[in-house]
Amino acid sequence: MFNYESYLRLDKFPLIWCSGCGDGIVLKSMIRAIDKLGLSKDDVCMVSGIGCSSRLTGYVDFNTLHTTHGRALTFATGIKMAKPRLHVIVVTGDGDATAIGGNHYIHAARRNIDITVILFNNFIYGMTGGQVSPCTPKGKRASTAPYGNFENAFNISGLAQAAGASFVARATVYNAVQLEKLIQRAIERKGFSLVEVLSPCPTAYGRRNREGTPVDMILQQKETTVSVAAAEKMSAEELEGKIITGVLTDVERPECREEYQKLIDSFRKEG
Amino acid sequence: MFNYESYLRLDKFPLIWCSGCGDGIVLKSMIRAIDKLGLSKDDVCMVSGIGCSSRLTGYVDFNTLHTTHGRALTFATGIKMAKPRLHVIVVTGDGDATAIGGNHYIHAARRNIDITVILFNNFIYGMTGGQVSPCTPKGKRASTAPYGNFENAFNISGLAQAAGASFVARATVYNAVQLEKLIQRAIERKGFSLVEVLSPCPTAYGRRNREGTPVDMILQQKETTVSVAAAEKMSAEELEGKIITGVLTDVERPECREEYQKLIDSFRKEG
Amino acid sequence: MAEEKKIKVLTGNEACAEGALAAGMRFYAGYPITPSSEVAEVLAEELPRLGGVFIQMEDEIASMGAIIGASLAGTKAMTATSGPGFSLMQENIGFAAMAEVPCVVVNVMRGGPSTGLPTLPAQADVMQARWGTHGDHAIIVLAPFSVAETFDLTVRAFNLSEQYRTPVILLLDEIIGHVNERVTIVDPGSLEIFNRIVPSDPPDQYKPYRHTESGVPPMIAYGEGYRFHVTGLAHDETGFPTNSAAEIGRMLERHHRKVEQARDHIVQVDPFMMEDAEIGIVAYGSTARSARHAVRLARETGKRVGLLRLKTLWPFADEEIRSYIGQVKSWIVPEMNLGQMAHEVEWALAGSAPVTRLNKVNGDPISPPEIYQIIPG
Amino acid sequence: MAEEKKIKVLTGNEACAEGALAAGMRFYAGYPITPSSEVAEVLAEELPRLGGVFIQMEDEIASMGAIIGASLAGTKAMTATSGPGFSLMQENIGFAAMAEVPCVVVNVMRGGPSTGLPTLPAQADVMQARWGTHGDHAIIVLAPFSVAETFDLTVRAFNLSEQYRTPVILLLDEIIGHVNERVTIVDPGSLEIFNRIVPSDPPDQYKPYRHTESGVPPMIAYGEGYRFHVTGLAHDETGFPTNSAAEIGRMLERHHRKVEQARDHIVQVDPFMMEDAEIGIVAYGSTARSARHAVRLARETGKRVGLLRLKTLWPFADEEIRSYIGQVKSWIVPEMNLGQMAHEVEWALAGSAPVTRLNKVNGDPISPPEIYQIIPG
Amino acid sequence: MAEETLRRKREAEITINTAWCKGCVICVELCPEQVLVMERGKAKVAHLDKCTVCGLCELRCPDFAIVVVDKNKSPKTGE
Amino acid sequence: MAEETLRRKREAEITINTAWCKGCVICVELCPEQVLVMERGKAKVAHLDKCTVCGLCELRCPDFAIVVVDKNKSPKTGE
Amino acid sequence: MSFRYEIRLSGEGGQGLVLAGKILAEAAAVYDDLNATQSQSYGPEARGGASRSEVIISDDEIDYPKAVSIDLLLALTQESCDRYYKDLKKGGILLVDSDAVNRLPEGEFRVISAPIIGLARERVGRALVANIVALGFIAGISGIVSEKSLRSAIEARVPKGTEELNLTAFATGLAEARLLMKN
Amino acid sequence: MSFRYEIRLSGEGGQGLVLAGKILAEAAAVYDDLNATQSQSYGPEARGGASRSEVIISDDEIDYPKAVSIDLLLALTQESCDRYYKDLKKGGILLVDSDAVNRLPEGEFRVISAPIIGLARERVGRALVANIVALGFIAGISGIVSEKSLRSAIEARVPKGTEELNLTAFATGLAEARLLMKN
Ligand SMILES: Cc1ncc(C[n+]2csc(CCOP(=O)(O)OP(=O)(O)O)c2C)c(N)n1
Ligand SMILES: Cc1ncc(C[n+]2csc(CCOP(=O)(O)OP(=O)(O)O)c2C)c(N)n1
Ligand code: SF4
Ligand code: SF4
Ligand code: SF4
Ligand code: SF4
Repeated sequence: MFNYESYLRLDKFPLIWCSGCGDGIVLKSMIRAIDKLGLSKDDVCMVSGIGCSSRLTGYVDFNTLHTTHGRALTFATGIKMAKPRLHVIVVTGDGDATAIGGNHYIHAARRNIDITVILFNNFIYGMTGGQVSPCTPKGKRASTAPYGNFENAFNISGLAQAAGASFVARATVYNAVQLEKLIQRAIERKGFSLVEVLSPCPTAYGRRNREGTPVDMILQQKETTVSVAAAEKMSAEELEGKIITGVLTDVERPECREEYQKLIDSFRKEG
Repeated sequence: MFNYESYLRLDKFPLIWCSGCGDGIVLKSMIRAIDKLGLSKDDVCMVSGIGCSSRLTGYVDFNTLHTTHGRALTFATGIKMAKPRLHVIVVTGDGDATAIGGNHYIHAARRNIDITVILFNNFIYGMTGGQVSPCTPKGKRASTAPYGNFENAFNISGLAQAAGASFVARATVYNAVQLEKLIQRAIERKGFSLVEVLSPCPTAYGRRNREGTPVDMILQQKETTVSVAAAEKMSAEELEGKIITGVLTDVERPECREEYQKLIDSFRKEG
Repeated sequence: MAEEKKIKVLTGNEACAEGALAAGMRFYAGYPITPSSEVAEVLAEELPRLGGVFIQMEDEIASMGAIIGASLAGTKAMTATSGPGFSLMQENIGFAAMAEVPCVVVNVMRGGPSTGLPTLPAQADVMQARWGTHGDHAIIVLAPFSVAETFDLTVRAFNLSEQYRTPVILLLDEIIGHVNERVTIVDPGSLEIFNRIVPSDPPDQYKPYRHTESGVPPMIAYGEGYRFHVTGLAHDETGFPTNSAAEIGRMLERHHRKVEQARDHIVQVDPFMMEDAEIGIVAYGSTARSARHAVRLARETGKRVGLLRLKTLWPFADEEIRSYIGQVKSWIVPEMNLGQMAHEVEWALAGSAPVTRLNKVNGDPISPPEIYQIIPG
Repeated sequence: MAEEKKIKVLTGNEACAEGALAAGMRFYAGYPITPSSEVAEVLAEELPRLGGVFIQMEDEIASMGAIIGASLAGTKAMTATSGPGFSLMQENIGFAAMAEVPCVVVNVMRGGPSTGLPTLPAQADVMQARWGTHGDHAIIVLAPFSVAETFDLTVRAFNLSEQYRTPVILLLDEIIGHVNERVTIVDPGSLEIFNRIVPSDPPDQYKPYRHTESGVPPMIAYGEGYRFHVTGLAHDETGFPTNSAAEIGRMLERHHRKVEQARDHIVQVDPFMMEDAEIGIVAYGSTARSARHAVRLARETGKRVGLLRLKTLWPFADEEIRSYIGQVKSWIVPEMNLGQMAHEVEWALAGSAPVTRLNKVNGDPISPPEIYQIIPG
Repeated sequence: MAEETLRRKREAEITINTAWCKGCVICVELCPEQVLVMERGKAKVAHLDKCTVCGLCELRCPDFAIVVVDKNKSPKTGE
Repeated sequence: MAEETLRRKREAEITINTAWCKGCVICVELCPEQVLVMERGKAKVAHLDKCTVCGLCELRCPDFAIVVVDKNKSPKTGE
Repeated sequence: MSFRYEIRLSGEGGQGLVLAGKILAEAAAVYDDLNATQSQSYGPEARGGASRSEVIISDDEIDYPKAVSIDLLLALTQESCDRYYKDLKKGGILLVDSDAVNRLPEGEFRVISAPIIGLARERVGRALVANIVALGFIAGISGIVSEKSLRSAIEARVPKGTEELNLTAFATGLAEARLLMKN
Repeated sequence: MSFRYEIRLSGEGGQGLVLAGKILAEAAAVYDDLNATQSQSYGPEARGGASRSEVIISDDEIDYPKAVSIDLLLALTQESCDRYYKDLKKGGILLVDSDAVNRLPEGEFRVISAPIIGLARERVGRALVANIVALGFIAGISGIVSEKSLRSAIEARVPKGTEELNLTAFATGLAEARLLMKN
């Protein structure tokens, strides 16, 4: 019977995350998805950068790697290229993936390397105490944006799409069931797949921006998001300020390690 | 009367570039565009990274800065933020801008900072002797892709669009007149503006890929490109393998330095 | 000019931000990292009010690039970081050294290597501050030991950087960065502020890398009618790349000379009870506080011990240390690292007196009793 | 095992690639940079044939990350770069040191700082190789002086890296990287190859950072049924982060001990005519060739001079140098930098003999006559 | 199977691990049936009888602190 | 002005800076009127009379080595 | 002879002990013209609150800013009490929250137990200001900083709009302490 | 006594002098069992060809791989001749292309002038193989490497399919040199 515990390093609990942090909800969805897929724990390699979300790798009983800030995808690329039979899953935050790690993010997507990225987007740097992130919406406050963020924010899913990812989806912790399904599909899809999860940070983001309690923040996700299907029927004005959830891209494209294998095999044949 | 020479550091001539290199044609177009705009040489600041194309800054009589590999946009951001009256133009190669410099590229576009980027795309690392670039088309050869490139290539204009650039255009040296006009428009447009110029590298790319003489390579651009207008009338199959030239994006979006000025001004008013 | 004094309680990080503003810094670019983030947070609040620029960049590489750009545009500029970010800045720090661009880089040291001990103190980036970038280069590194001195040395870092056209590194440790302490803020008008020397030549005669006697070429900002070229390639006086071994040698020699011949001005030590000391302690940063305490304790028991505190880490205070040869019979060097400065002290003494190392790298500060215990006699 | 020998003319860069393959390297990630690019170019050709992986990454940071990942996945991995790229790799080199991941980083030194002299030789990254990343860390650095030795030391770099679970830096200079020279390639089967020690414990008892006597914990690859955690944070034996000062101190102490207690195995010098030398030259890399030539010239005129050539730069050969105290009356240290190793030689000698520095940083190699001229007597 | 489940009576067992519970109130507020309450900063079951075993509290508890099982569902045949 | 120009006879002056010319042949091959030839690795004007002052050679010479002027166009009034 | 007075405020993240320490230090340094330092220990990276905040007050230069032999230890949780009481100096004062700390340690120090959090919740109306109530206690017990200075420092450091509330909290603590000290 | 023979091949980028140097070194080292080194000087970064390629041949270990006192200098352009002839040792040989080099320098060395590029173009049919014609000359003039070894090295190093062409080029140079040497 399914239980979370067999996937966890129970002696490391309780989780480091703040009370009401969305990250734990994502973690649970990830475990359910992996369980549904029936992957062997020995064959899963989970790689993270630095940040609150990136601490996840310490809690799961897989092959786990907690790298340097922003670089998880580079380590993951090494692992996947060297040992393609491993299911490589990268856990990263919006700052980790798209601020300092932005280059590796677009390059991994370009290569379409078979790595699943679960990107915890909380619109802020949680771990370091609430500084502005490239995903902080314009006007929102952060410890380094005391008068409101004057910069434009990334559409990070859009960036992955433009860079060449096979699978791109956006989800919320509010809809944790959909989240689990999207993670499952992301892992299944060969190639670079991204699930951008909106994960509330009540401590570093919510408090400063008067977003209310963790519950308020979770429920707010329901209001601010629309599904891809619903969005298709809405006008541009109606979509203003809304975040679209669901599968944004799902295509087959040549995958990096497989393409490389063809090269290796071309010599095997010759020999 | 217009002449190139008043914009050049003639004592640095002849140019370092190989015989038949497209970069000189781009340089000329840039000078014509700047001349048309009537910018004062003292108010133009040209910043480059490292690469053949990036050597351009040594030849032009502006405020010029030849930075580290991939980082031109970061220095340029500092200059623009500190002295917004300067017209900041960044000269960069496909490797410089999108390999090592990819992160700064998407972030400068996201911020929509008022910098004009002239990106010399020759599909290869010229300066270091012909290694594969993130823009090398799949299957093409390079010194580090002796059996043909197994990776997918970037659509670098698409990336800038997805990241939030105001103005994105693609041009060829074949159509040097259009190139000049696009550069002119790019400089005029407030915000991050990109002109991706396809600039043939006969030495490091052409020779290895049997693309013929410099003239062949220039003429080939005519064959492989279609204008935005023409592309709109073509089917997907017809567009297969074609590169679209012309203005891809031209929108007004909040510009970084201006938004910051609003913040400064808000205190001036108070005081 | 009546000195208006104001007493405040600030952390070292806050004092660093205040000191920078007092020195005239009007451009900050950075990327947050514990334990330095408060430097940025204070400046995010203050700079817009003063018409200055605060920008959080996408990473530390970009931050370093941005401050060099801003400095070339004529604005005093700074960034702050900690170990991991400092490692990433090294390439562009080398550019600043090569292109002789004044700027200040603050590294609030935490435990390393790698992610290490993000919230705990260390002093293990001392050698990296000297040698972190590739190629030989001159660099100035200062290390305050109190919040008040953090203010002062931040001002000084800008002054030295402007005076010698070179990046200056300010090394705080987490303790200094985070301790709240009394500071007397003097009227900014009473501070000695050095601004880069601008050229007296007309634009067509300006050489951005002129071989002046001081070794420091006058510097003008971009956009002031002087159109010049700056590159990280080896270059000649005009700033353009050269392959001439003679020109290159001359340039690199000048880079070193401008710092070396000014070393007496740059190097500052603070001797405490050294007049009659037979045992000398060399320390810096927060460890120097423990050392001072230990000296006081030991003096109470009659031991002739003193503290030679380094305010300037690089150039190294070799002459100052050697000036005690004969008098001081043995030295102690306590550091929150594995002996980085002790090695230099040994080098300076060249065997003339023994050096005892006291090293700790587990995130715990070195306490006064730990030092006291190993004071001989 | 009949040794099959093959004579080839190779450059140092080519020999480095060949040596790596001979050592069992099957994963290369890199970013091109002059004067190292040929290492990558050879491997781009060879690795796919051998079923290994060659990947050009988006930058040097990514390259370093990728080789660490590959090594954790069980493959011997390498990258090659030059100064600017080496600066960028520093953060992740520190990760490899902290997480004890074997890997080899080749730096073919060119003139610096910054973009410097991309095609000209230098030896100015010696201190950076030791201190480039933040925090105290142990590191092994080797420097070959010929193409043949480049092959050998590349193999050795992998062996040491596997044996001590640590990143190893191989410092070539542009001359060694680009000179074509005769190499005798031995049958790979006859090479001594060290592979990391795998644990004998069952998975549930495996501690990836066990405090073994040698200081080196056995290491298993990801995906082999041992599920463990690796982090750049300070950690305990199990690999999980800890805040315990005792645990942290123990771990960092072990990191250093594993290299320090093996220093006699790691440190290699090559004495040439040192038996009766009264003047000693300490040199490494291509400069050691000029020095050897100078020694031959000087011996012809009867001067008792010898060369102590360093094959291992770090840990530093202090004991080997000190073993000549009494015999050697004065030392000369010629380097294509401003005296980085000379400083260490002076430290090692602690004033027991004078050291003359011969430094050159203008892109010109130091020629034999330049050394010969300053040999006293 | 869904049919079978429906036919059975749902009898809930809710376990709260107070050592892990951080008192975020998510489970309490998102329970459609108000089964849970807060006590001394931790979640607590107040009205077990009202529980429909919808599992929403468990689904969204970020700290793995709450587990809901349908006691009438045999562990062996469960999903 | 275009009108005026048209009315005038076009008389070309082509200057080749052989120190800068790298002999890429671009100007020679892209000249619609075959005005230019290569000699000893450098471009050379062979048929000046055929030149229509279209400026294409100048436009695409990467090395600023070729300059075409319409001698009948007064420098002052020219564009 | 100069004096050095060491105070450690301990409890859990979110109890505002870092702020309380800063106020204490500021009261001493800015308003009482003494030297003072305040430092804290952090959790992983910068996230979450500190569990420990230390204030050193002296009329001389303060060399070492960390507590080595504590004069006054505030413990708002059992855990912090258990962990830190050993650092108290002989004759020091252990001030604990009487609701949170049930098991009192033994040693050569004086124990003062008071319902600090309870007072904040019930008398002042917000448990959140327990840190300031504690400052009242500390002022009343130790006298190391003057009441007036502490009031000024509180006014200067607490969030705008909460000055009244916090001054009430301070007064509450102070009054209770004085009551206790009389006994 | 051991010998050390220094050859510098100079001209402009694209003339294949690096390849020629490598072939020379390989002929000596692999086939003649001598020690040999080849090195070159580069332009900016790695782009463009080298203008200078140096080969040292010795029966002993070669310490310094750069030329210090040149035995044989090949100059295929006037510029390279002007720049480098001073490095020739007393009694050394200066081999120049007679078409490219008009102004011959004077000094205590022997000058051999021959239409190397012309021979390549006219006799072999491709100016591109002037580098290999030059090798023929060097073999014929210096005798430092054997004809046979050079042939083997050429076959091994030149692009596949061009072996014949290059061997012809070599033979052409060699024959011309022998003719010259006889005079
Ligand atoms: C090179 C480097 N720079 C900066 C940091 C400090 N740092 C750690 S985590 C982090 C940002 C975390 O934000 P995000 O990735 O959004 O994750 P979150 O904590 O919000 O989950 C930063 C800036 C670091 N560890 N390394
Ligand atoms: C940090 C660093 N890494 C690598 C290099 C080497 N390098 C110089 S230019 C270049 C690539 C140039 O390619 P591109 O930007 O496309 O410009 P091009 O030369 O083709 O115009 C590289 C890899 C460097 N100078 N610095
Ligand atoms: S700071 Fe934010 S992201 Fe980090 S654990 Fe707390 S709530 Fe979660
Ligand atoms: S290598 Fe290519 S890009 Fe570089 S100058 Fe030559 S032709 Fe141009
Ligand atoms: S959701 Fe979990 S952590 Fe939150 S109150 Fe309920 S049981 Fe506790
Ligand atoms: S286009 Fe320019 S460089 Fe090329 S041949 Fe003509 S004049 Fe010479």
